[in-house]
Amino acid sequence: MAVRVQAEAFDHGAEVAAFGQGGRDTGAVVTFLGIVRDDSGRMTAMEIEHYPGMTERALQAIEAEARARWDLTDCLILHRHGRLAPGEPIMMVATGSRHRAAAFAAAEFLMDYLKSRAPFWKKEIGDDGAAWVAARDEDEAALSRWQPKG
Amino acid sequence: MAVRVQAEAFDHGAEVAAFGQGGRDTGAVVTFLGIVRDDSGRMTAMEIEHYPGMTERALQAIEAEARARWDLTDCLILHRHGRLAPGEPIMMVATGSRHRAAAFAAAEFLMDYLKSRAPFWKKEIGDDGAAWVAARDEDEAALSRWQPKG
Amino acid sequence: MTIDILYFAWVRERIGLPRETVETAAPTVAALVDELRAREERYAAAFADLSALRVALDQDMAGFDAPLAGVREVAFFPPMTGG
Amino acid sequence: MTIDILYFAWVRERIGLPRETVETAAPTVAALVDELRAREERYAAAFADLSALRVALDQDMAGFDAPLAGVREVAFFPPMTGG
Repeated sequence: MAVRVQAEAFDHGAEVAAFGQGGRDTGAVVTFLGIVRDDSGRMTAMEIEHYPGMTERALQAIEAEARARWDLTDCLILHRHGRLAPGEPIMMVATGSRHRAAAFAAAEFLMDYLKSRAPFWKKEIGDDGAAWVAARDEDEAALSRWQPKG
Repeated sequence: MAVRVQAEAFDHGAEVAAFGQGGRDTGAVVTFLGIVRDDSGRMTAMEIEHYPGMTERALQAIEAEARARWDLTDCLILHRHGRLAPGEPIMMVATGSRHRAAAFAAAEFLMDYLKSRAPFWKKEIGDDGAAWVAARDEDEAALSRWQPKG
Repeated sequence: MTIDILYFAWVRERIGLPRETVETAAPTVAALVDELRAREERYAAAFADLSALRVALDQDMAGFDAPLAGVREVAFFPPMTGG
Repeated sequence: MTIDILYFAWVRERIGLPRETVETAAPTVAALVDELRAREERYAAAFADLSALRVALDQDMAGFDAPLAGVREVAFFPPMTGG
């Protein structure tokens, strides 16, 4: 179990290799890897700002909620901040469980909450200026599927 | 895009590192890694039998269907056969897309179809004998969510 | 007609061989299964419960009522358990 | 009471500083926002549309009607865009 917020690059493969080790009960590992996408073809960098202290707090709360909802054998949330180039990994989550359904559901839950509830903000730096990335309505809407019906 | 069926071990990290390279439009990579689980604590090996020829055909059909349904920038299905030890990776899928929703949905679709529609059979070899793994009703049921309502 | 029949997993173990070539005039998979059952006890045992079996014709999934005309390869096996 | 106020992303850029310490008697976040707006044009601009802003009290998300009693740190920022 770990939550990490860092400026340094990470190695997705090495993280997964170290993941869920030590138990014989992990049958399914789901990972999500977020990569800096260059939609315009003119982006030179992505700047990621965050709220030190609250970020770790929010990610730990999201992780605890996922662990309460699903039977996970391991869980990782790793998010970078600072200046990244197009093509660079921004963040990853990994979830381990006995079966795939729990691992998939928990990974999607972590991503949905992280997107809209963890204090990160992205700014695209281009040849022709910089612009803050706007929140997407569908990211907020994605949260509703995890809330109790009623 | 690739479908691979092999006896040899694979390196999940290296596969992901090589995945989706060359484009700047992949923002999300979802991977599933299946690992030999030892529920009883007495398993010495997992033997995986398959139907050479049909296996590749079935996996290619499943991959083509996923690519028709979602806008994927890359897609990988890799499955081993032969004798594996507990803790060893059995198989993986990886999906790349611009946004996470398509990458998650396609990866789950690939897994659901692969589980029930690709000709692999698992046998657990233990100290006290061997037993074929029974198909799970929930694996068959999982397919219904991908079929048109009506 | 000449057809290759393949057996996998416990079907293979129960019948005791992975593949064989048969001469048959069976019009459907079900009719072929009836011929096989009549051969020997191990075939009757393997095909005792068709609901526990799946069939592929020339490497595509099919039903037991499917016609065999033009088919070169028939495979019998239990529900798949990959992944 | 003394409160640390933190600004992030375009709120920080618009106001021109990442954090400041204020003396206030505002009973709620909304009352504090009114005080800030009254200070200078750059504050009025940053807080022009509260629906575009989020607030955290001592690092927990809160609403603009939340009371400030006992709060040490207030943060204003746009909707999050991590992941």
